Amino acid sequence: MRYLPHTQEDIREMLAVAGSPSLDGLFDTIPDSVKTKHGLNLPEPLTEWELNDHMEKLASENIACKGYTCLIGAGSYDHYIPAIIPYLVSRSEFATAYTPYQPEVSQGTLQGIYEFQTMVTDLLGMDIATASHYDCGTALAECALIALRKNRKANKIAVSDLVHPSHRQVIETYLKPTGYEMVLIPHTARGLTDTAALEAMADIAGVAVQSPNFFGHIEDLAAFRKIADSKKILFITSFTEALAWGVLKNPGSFGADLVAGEGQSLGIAKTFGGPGLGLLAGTSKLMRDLPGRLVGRTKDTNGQDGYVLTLSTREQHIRREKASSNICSNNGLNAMTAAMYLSTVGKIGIREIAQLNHDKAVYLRSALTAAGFTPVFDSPFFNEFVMKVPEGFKKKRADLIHRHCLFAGLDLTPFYPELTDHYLFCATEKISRQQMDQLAKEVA
Amino acid sequence: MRYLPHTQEDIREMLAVAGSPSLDGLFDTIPDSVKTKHGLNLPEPLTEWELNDHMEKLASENIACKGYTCLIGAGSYDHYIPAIIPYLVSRSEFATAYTPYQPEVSQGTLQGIYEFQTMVTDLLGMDIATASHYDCGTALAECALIALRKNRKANKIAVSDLVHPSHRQVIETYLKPTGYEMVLIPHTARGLTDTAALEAMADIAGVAVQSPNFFGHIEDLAAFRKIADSKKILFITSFTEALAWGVLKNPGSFGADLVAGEGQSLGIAKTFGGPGLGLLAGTSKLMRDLPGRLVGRTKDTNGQDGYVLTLSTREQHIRREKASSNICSNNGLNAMTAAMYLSTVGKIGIREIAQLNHDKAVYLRSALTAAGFTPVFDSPFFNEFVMKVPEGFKKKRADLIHRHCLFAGLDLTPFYPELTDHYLFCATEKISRQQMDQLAKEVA
Amino acid sequence: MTRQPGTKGLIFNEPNVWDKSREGRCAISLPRADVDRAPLDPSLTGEAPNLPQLSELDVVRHYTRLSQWNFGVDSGMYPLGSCTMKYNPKTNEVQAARQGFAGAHPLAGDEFSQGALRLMYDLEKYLAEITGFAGVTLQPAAGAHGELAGMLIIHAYHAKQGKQRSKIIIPDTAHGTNPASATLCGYQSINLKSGPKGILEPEAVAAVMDEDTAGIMITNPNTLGLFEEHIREICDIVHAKGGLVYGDGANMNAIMGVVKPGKVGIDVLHLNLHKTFSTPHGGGGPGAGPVAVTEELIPFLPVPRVEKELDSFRFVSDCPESIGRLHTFYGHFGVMVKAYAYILSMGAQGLLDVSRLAVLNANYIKESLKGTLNLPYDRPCMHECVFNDAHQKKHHITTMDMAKRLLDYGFHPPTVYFPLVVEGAFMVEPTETESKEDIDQFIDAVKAIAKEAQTDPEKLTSAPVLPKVTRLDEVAAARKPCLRG
Amino acid sequence: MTRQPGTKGLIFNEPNVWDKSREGRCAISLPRADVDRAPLDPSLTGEAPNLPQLSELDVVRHYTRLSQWNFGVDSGMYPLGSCTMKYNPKTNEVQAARQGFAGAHPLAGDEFSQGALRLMYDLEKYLAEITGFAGVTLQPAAGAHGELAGMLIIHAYHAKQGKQRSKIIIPDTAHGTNPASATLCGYQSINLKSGPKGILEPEAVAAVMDEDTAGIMITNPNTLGLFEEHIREICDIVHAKGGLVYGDGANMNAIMGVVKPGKVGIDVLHLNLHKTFSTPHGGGGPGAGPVAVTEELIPFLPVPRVEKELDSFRFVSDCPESIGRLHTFYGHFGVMVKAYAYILSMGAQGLLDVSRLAVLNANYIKESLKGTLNLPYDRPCMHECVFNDAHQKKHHITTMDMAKRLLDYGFHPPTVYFPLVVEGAFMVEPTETESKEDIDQFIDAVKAIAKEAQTDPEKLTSAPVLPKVTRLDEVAAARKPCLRG
Ligand SMILES: Cc1ncc(COP(=O)(O)O)c(C=O)c1O
Ligand SMILES: Cc1ncc(COP(=O)(O)O)c(C=O)c1O
Repeated sequence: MRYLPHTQEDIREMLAVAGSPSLDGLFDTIPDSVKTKHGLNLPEPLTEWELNDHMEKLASENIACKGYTCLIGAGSYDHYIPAIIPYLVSRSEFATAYTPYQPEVSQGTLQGIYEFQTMVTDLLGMDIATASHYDCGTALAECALIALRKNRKANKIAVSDLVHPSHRQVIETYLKPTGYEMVLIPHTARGLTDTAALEAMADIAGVAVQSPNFFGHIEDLAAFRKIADSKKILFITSFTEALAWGVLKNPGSFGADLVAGEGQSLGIAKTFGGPGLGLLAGTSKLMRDLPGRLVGRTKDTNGQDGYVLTLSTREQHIRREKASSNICSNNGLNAMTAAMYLSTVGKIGIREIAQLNHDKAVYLRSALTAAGFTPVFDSPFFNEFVMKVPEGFKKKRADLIHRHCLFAGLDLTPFYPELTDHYLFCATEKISRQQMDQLAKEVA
Repeated sequence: MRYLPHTQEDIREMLAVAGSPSLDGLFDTIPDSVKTKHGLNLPEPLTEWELNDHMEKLASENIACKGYTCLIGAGSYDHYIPAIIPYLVSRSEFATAYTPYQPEVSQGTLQGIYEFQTMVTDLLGMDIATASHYDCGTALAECALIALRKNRKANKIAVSDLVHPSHRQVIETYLKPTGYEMVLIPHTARGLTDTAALEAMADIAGVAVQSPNFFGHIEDLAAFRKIADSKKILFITSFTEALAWGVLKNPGSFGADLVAGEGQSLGIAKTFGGPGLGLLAGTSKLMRDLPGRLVGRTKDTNGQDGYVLTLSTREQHIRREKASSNICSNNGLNAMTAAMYLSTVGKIGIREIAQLNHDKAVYLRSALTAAGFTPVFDSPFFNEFVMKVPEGFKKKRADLIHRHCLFAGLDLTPFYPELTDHYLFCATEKISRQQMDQLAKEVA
Repeated sequence: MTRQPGTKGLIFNEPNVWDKSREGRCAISLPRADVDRAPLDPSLTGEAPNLPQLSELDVVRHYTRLSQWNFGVDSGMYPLGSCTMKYNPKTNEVQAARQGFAGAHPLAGDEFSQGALRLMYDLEKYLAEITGFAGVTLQPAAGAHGELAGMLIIHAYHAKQGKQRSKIIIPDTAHGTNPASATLCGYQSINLKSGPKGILEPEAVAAVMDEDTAGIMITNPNTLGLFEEHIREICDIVHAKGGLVYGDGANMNAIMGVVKPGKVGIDVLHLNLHKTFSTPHGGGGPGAGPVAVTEELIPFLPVPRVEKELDSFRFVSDCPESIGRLHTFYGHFGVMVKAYAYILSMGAQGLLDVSRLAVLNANYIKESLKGTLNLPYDRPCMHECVFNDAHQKKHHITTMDMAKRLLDYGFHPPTVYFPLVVEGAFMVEPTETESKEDIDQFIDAVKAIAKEAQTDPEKLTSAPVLPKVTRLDEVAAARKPCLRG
Repeated sequence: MTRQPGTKGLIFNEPNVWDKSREGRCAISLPRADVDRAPLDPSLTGEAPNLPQLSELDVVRHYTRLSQWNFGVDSGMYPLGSCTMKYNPKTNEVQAARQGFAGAHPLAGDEFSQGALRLMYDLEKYLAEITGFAGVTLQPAAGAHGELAGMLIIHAYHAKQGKQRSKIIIPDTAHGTNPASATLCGYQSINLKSGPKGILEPEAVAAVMDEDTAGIMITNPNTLGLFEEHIREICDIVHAKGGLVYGDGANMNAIMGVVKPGKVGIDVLHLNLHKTFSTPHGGGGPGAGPVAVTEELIPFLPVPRVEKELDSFRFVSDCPESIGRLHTFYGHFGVMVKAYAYILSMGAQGLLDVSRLAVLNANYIKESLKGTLNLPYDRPCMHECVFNDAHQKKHHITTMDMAKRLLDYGFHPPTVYFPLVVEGAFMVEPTETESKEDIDQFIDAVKAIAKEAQTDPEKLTSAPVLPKVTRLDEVAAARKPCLRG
């Protein structure tokens, strides 16, 4: 096999040195009772060429291969990715390196991630960003745990029911064994998290609100900060569409204590939902409570600038059972990708692309309204919005998929059973006016 | 535009230093009468995203995008290319470098090409291989010129009429202004170059024979060497299918003086015919007559091994009008690609793949014979062969293209008018038995 | 001694990306605006984030230069113990990049995602076969995430038994993520010393295992590279007391086709696709940490599960006993594609050969170097072997000094100071994809360094000299953290 | 002075690829044999070529390490005069790699190659518009090949006039390929001195131009980076004597949208797509050298030609006056795709800006360095400027010393000792894609080196010290050529 360099002669010579009569002999320390009698039952190995055919066949069983039009967001967004990014990130010096335990030969990764941390803090207006987390859901769960751990008196965390449904499920999974509890904050008729309901809640350790929320609406984060202050609890915000911060006031400006976000929009392909990029940021006060790796700047013995993994006394490999989290590998290469994306769009590009997303969403919303859809909520949104669809839309939607490979929104019923016939639509910079007009015509 | 880094401020500052009031002012030395009055009339610039759509549309107007089955060779062959090769050759240190004029920072290119030269000499059994030429046709023309220049008495070059028709045309183009002449050697009923006809030819400076020839047949090169000796002329061989040398006796073993070949089969995509890879090899005796770059091994001031471009006194940038050729840029990156391919297949792989090509060709030939095709010639072949097709094949062939995207052979009439209803077929390692059986069924 | 790979070359200084920024530059091709501007209410909008403004070439040059400061598996031997830094096949990247996979939206619907679902379903099957378990989830995003999943399953299991337990046994050789993951489930870690042979002794386990102990976390082969020979007895002891056995499968590369953990008493096991199954580590991930379980524990696996009906596949979420959801969508699908491609490329015999040759390489190194470096546990090892700096102490040379000096020789150092049970551990895992010549070169390098430790210790204490930077001040970095520019 | 880019780093020694070979290894995935072996007659078969036997990782590591010894445009500024080393956009590579292009067989037939034909047809149109000519061929495989095509056309033109001519005028500033190409057509090169201003003087041309002279080869802007201001008069003089004017368009990057060579009297012009039109040079090619001609010369263009009928395209070969075929198929189509993508990305204004900024960068460098280095022709330049080492001579420092020292500063040196009219030429072409900061850094570097030349000449004569190897013995290489391992 081409990945295995050993020639018969190599094996003979090496066995002699290793002091084993045979390859099987190398496993003599393993009791026979423990060894498997009947090897592995797997498909015949494929050649590189058979593999290509097989994989292309599989890939072609996904609609995506047809280059479809995606008006679905809900945590995974369809944005342009510049050609330079896949090229640069696939350079093996980045892709085939391990976590930078040996900083002298990892400065590329380390400076890159340091720059990532910096650009993320700029994007979010926060003091500190970690070197990445798995995804927004797991990052948000970690934030909830921080809030709960820091608050000796309360054991509940209040979470908006307009936080991404999957993220709420992940929080539940993380909390289940801990005795902590998640309480849901309902939403108002305007599709915003109900501040009054939160006000009324007692002994909670923190509050988590997503903005733009799952309906795409921009929450009044200032109000939540106020309530959090009055309750002396941590204020956590999350988001699934990182590009929103190209135009919206960032979480830091509202005084968020912790921010969990999804960075997939920043140059990372949708890839059926993962790997994405968990963004996790906090205030300096919480520095030592943050989970996962942090890259810091320092000097070498010649006084030259350099970068290292730092504050590892928070981490499992030092603190073991007392660590702030169990995370070890994170989503480093996707963090590097996001850094490349942010450097590529820059201050001008991110603003323009963010605005374009909003422009298209506004256009699509009015086009659909004109086509007989009902705009359900009147709250400001970024690039997603909810519409009540007219009779027979379900069928038209199926047609659109088969005829134009166009996915017209996401049915909200599975997520909010009360919202039958409500769909969540998303428009990004990739959708053309003509596509939107055509859609409106077809569904009218 | 994202490729142009200049900010307005940069331009202002730089103009001040340059001493020009404006960008237009930079062109004041150009007489107005020479300047164009009405700029350029070109399409509106496309964004990266519009370009992607536009290019995919163009690409999709080529049958190739459908992943077609190609039973055509004739100088461009359909072989497997390992995934590592496009990755490695696209590394910018290779791709974005110029010709290695500064050896200290070009050792990657230089050692790589030195290894290419070495592996090509191994493949062909020759003393010296150049750093590459444009393609086989131009390399062959250069070989013809060498033979003619070295022979004061004769001004004709004898060329087999089974040398690739395009290559013969290129030779003609190169000879036209020189007063030299190309005389064709006819072929026998067995589809081989007619040695007797060559024997009979007078005052020729050299003879060029392709093997495997355009019909795919393996020529008796020893016979031509003998005749060349008797006439004291240079013996040139050429080939279009480099993989043949994985199994066939190489040109050097027959005493060829010069070899011109096409290296496209060595890991290079067909790319509508170019860029391919011109291979050019010769005996040590002819070293100083060879056209183009050569890489040689030497030492640096610390006695360390290193590589440089050498023997440049043959070349245009030193010898100018007295140079052995006018070639400057060659097909370097494709030479690097071929080196990677040869290192990947290795001694075992090239033999096995070459044999597979032959096995499949033999299978296809008998399958077609069984289907009513007539094998016209009985000479040994490598992976191409000629068949006389039955009634109505033309139409069936067109059907196969439209229904299965299968190209069943190449009509020889345009190249050899006497060979109506004769097709040249090619089978490579990529054709499966099942595909060949199906073809045979459909055309029976 | 053959010529060592390390040498000096021209690379490039490169400032922080924002230092190259100039007002007005933009490296992205801005999409055409084909609809009217729809300004947001000013009360909602903020300043544009202060991102660097560059040209496309600036960006390309910046990251090209940064990459050249890095060491990857493609650059040289990377014998990082416990990390299985094997060759990452390029064809895997080609497969994962296919539009049908990379472009797939997670909520397109089962009907339109059959290729992805089929791949996940089959990959679960293959991993179940390789590990000898009944069920597998691919959802965990990394090894530690897989451990958490496993702990949650064990926790849910005990909850279902009606009585939760408070403790879990963790050997001193365990990876730090093990106790950290246990803590996340509220379990108190009971530290268990391994025996003189470097493996667990059943008596020791019996001594601490009780009805209030949820179970044990065992890494097998353990982080000393030794096979836990008493695994069966240990499992029996734990089971007898109603506990479950968690297996850390990060070291599965040693025993594919030889031992099926699911058949020897282990109840839950996680794998690292970014180790055993050749997916690139990416300088810190993303990886994937699938979890395999026994029949009895399948109901607890996270949702959604992939199920097959006739020849079509769907996600199923109504699993009342499930621990719930661990990832926003289905885990790191892009990583799964690569592992799937690897398994199909290797086949059964290929994976067996992988383990045999990984173990051969490790034992060859162990035997070749045990005269040079101290070998605390001198026994046949599996895929890695752990030395330490005992012999070098007298020259005031530490494992770290030797590691840094290896950089000058052109090798990535082994894992150092782990596992904790070996003081000054020097943990070498060559993996099966390193050739004998490269390994011999590595052995020569270590021997040369050991000699330098006696004759020329300065060379080690001042190492490395070849990389772009010399040793970095990690203390200062932690004392006054500078985490952003 | 800002910090210079050049620094030292860890890279790797790597032997020749065959030194890593071990009997029995094979790095390719061998296709399955699904038909019977059909052995060839032993009299026809030979030994398998003795190619290296490696694993896939061996191959990947070998070429990864080699690549790290190289300097490309992505690594740093590459101001190689006359070579237009501008940024090579990555999107161009994506376009050329599309299956529909990369997989296309040249003999699939026009009907099945419409996309490729349309692209070639439109690219010809765009290049004709940019150069101001009536017709274009894309077939020449490189600049020199384009020159040959042009010379053949001129030769065919005179043949058609009934009287062939024997000479061609070539200025002393011309690139070596010019006279070499002329020789291939049997023309004797008449060397023409450029005037004191570094450009051609009409009188000088008139003095040598006669009825036996086929024409003149002019590079405009010339290789001194100066625009041939008298181009019109010169063309008139040549035409008056029945000659034709060949234009070497390798320097077209200076004048796009400013001057259309076809409109000022030039009859034939070649372009270098791998210079002006951003296709990568690949360490020596492949490039492409399209040739543009006047209406009158179109019949002589090489075959096949691409023609349009209604909205479909076809190759046409029955052109009785054509010089014939120059390439086995249609030239370097893959390179054409990239140039086409570049032109569509830039548009008319973009290409004009390219030339303006390329000229701005060159003049900025010229003015900034003319105090430091001797500037033989102190006049406004186009896209490049040519200094020499006159000021450094007194310190026994040559242009080569300065060039090598630049490597230690992290810059690729300019073109040296060309053009020949300037002794010790130091020819700087920054191109438009270099930013002011990078150019300022380069200027600082040259100034620092000029200072070193006075204070510390050793630093220059022993340069470079940072790259993997120091200066190489080219004399020995040529005296005892070792051209294979
Ligand atoms: C033995 C062991 N267990 C668990 C882990 C954690 O895996 P991950 O880094 O993917 O979370 C590692 C990784 O180093 C390991 O070596
Ligand atoms: C002025 C000039 N003419 C012609 C050429 C030859 O071009 P090519 O190397 O593509 O053959 C060059 C290349 O350096 C050049 O600079």
